[in-house]
Amino acid sequence: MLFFLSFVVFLIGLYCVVAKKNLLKIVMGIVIMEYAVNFFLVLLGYRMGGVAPIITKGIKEAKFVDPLPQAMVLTAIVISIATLAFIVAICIRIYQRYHTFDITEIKRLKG
Amino acid sequence: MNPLKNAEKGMTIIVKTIAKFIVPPIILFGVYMILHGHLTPGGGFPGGVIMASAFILLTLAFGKEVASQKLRRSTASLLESTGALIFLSLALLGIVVGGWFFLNFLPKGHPLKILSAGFIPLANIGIGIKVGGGIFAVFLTLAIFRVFPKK
Amino acid sequence: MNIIPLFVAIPLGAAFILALLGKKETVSDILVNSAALCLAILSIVLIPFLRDNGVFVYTMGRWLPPKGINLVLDGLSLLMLIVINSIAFFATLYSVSYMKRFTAKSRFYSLFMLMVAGMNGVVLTGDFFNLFVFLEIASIASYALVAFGVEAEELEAAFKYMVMSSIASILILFSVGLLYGLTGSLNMADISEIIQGKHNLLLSFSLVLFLAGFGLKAAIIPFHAWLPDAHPSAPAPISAMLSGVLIKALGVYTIMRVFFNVYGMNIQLGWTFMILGVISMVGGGILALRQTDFKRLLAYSSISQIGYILIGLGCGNYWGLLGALFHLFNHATFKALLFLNSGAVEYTTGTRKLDEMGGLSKVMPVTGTTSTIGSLSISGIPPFNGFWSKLFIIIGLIQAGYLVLAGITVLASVLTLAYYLRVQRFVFFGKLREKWAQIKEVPKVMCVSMIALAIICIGTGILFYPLIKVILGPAIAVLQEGTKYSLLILGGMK
Amino acid sequence: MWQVYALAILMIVGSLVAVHTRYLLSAVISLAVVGLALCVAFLYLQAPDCAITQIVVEVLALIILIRATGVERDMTEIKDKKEIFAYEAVGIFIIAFAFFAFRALSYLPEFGHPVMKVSQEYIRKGLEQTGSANLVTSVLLDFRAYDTLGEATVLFTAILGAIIVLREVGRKKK
Repeated sequence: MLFFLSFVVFLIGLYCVVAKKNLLKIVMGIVIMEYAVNFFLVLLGYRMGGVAPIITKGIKEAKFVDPLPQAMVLTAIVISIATLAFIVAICIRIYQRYHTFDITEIKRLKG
Repeated sequence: MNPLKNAEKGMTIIVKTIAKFIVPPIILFGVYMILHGHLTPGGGFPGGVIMASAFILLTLAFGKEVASQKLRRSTASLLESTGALIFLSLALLGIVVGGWFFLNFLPKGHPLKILSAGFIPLANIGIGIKVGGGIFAVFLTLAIFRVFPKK
Repeated sequence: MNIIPLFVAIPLGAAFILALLGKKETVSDILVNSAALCLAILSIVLIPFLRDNGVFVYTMGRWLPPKGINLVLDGLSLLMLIVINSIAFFATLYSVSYMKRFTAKSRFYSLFMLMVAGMNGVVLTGDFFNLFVFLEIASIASYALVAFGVEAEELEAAFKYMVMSSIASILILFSVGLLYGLTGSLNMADISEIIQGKHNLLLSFSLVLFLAGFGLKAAIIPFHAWLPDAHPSAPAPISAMLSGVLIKALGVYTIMRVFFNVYGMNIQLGWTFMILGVISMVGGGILALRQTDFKRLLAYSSISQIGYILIGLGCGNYWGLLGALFHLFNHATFKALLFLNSGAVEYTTGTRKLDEMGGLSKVMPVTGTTSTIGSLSISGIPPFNGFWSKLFIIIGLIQAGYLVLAGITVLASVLTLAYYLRVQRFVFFGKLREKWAQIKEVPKVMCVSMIALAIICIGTGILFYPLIKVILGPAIAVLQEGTKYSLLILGGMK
Repeated sequence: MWQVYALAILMIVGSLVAVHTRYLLSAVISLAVVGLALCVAFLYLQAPDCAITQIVVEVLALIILIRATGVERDMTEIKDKKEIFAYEAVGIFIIAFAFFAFRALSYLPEFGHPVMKVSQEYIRKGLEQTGSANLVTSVLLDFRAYDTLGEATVLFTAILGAIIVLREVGRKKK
């Protein structure tokens, strides 16, 4: 069920990207989709009653959660912030050229 | 409403004073996080961003001019490339020393000590420098860019 | 065998050093060209190595798969490496003169090298998550390169491209997550071994996500909307890289690797490929026919030619696969050549409108001749290389009994000829206009790379047999092995 | 695990608000709420590394997005022009997709019981083989260090790209 909830967030993001007409809303849609995927990946790695996969002096043989999806999520988070910084740079530049964020008015290219 | 609108002259005296006190601990915390990446949660990336955010705070509080004196954009870009090169050369050193790309060629040391885990702390330092420099550079670029150029 | 990681390490190192160097243009020219030449030579050096040693698996940091990441060098990867690195070399050579018109040349080179590193990483990796990461490197570098001129149209095209391509990346990541949840592994060979013989809805779901994601990257028609904007907007050497190499490395190669080697092909998938291929081939061709912009026409033609490759892949027999891979190689050379030609024309005349030009081959003989060779090759006129690859695809279709599809393919080839004749007539033949009487041929370095690509077009057309024997043969073997891939990789490790 | 369910619902609500609100700045703030909920969810799911990175990145994303909304003077949302067929097509497509996904996701291993084919190895031998007490770091910087090189490169590329896109002039004048 939790998997599906994360997928619902994903779909909301997809809807936002497809249906909205504002550049920044589209960007936010992409960010929401990335959040959803990160959430999904961490959910995949959780074990009932597990603890964080960090060995400290007291704990030797504990039930650790899966560290691999967490490493994947760390990478994915960095990639998402990189994408965000770059796409916002493009948005600002487009605003400078067209003076609007409305995608229906930004249509010099056809098709 | 928009903190970046008055980025030219900076914010009020209250913000400036608090920022002055809070910036050194933030940087220290970033350094701690980078160095303890192999023992506690955190590592090169969050540590680097924390250090960059200290400079971002300076920029927001004091305005672009003051912050740019502390760390210029070209310097930040330079740091970024250097950090990336450190990480890449660690990987290449693996070939030179042991014959495999990304071989962890340093001794592992005692577990749970700060000097352990082979090249992981060094890699964390490289990433930290790279991320800190890069994030601050991109922030300055975004902040300096004028949407409505003065004519 | 430490050459293999160098395919990623050299361009990355070059990119980082270029960013350090800053504004010294001559130094960066030399650095980038030597790095690209080095990569091209290395990829050629690997041919005898592969022939002698067979499939080679390189483990990162000596962690055996599935624990660590492994790089796989087999026939298919090698074919892609040769295509990527040789075209990249010609494009950098061309950029030396062409990019003088733009500012921030060394940053351009830096991004170019990052894109090459990303593509090399994608074709070499044997790990799903690593595939995603390098896919993102190549994609982000290409978004920035599309927007390089920072004019309004270029930014708009880059935004469109970026949004669609980001969705593709997220879909791919989601699908990788699904596979990880199901199998607990990220290694392609390992996953392939686990999912063999299993059929459930989850696997088909991840397959659909992969098809949509990689289809978006490859600009197959329903997913093509970004390509005709993005490819023409980039500077010419980048258009050549994007159309010639990037959509193949990120789209077609990944489709081949994932569907042939991990999931395993079946009849339904073959039909899906063929249907998508026919739609792209015909649709791209018809749309190309109405274009008046030189580079837009070439971009639509890329969609059409990707359709050919997909049909060959879907057909699935020896001739079909041979035709598909040969066409992939050929399309990389002649489409890169044609985009470089269009860049040369834009460089001298400053326009891309077909109806404003005319008679240019009188003042630009090298560009005129090479573009004629490129056009004839892409339209499938013997003895140029395009003829053979299209012929092989058609033979494959006839052998498999898909006569209607073979007929459509022949018709689409005629369509291709029609719009390339249009280009030739409008741009290079006919009467020279007054205002173009003063222009001269482009600088020598640009001529050199165009001539080299034209020679490759003719050379592979005449000497196609050794090429098939040496380079394409091992690549076809990889596709025909199908899911035995996992045994090869994991068996080699034990 | 009710907290994670609650946080997931909060994320759904937050993203719905972010999608539908008329003011860009409110949308950005709701997006930040989603990110914070995600961060707390990471803590409950025993992923402190991810939580730290998420919160740090969240702050940064907020600053960047506010910078972007700051260029719009009145910050109001552009009215969506009605394209009736487009909306319905999108809606039907998304519902079909959700249905398909719902069926498909039930084939995943039950929540809380991952397969962990490879990860068993990391947990059992990670400390011994890499010397790093933080197993996530050992995966990130030793077993899969090549990914991290890629990740650092993605960041480098994007930053270089942003600097290039925001440079003053693109072409030299003839």
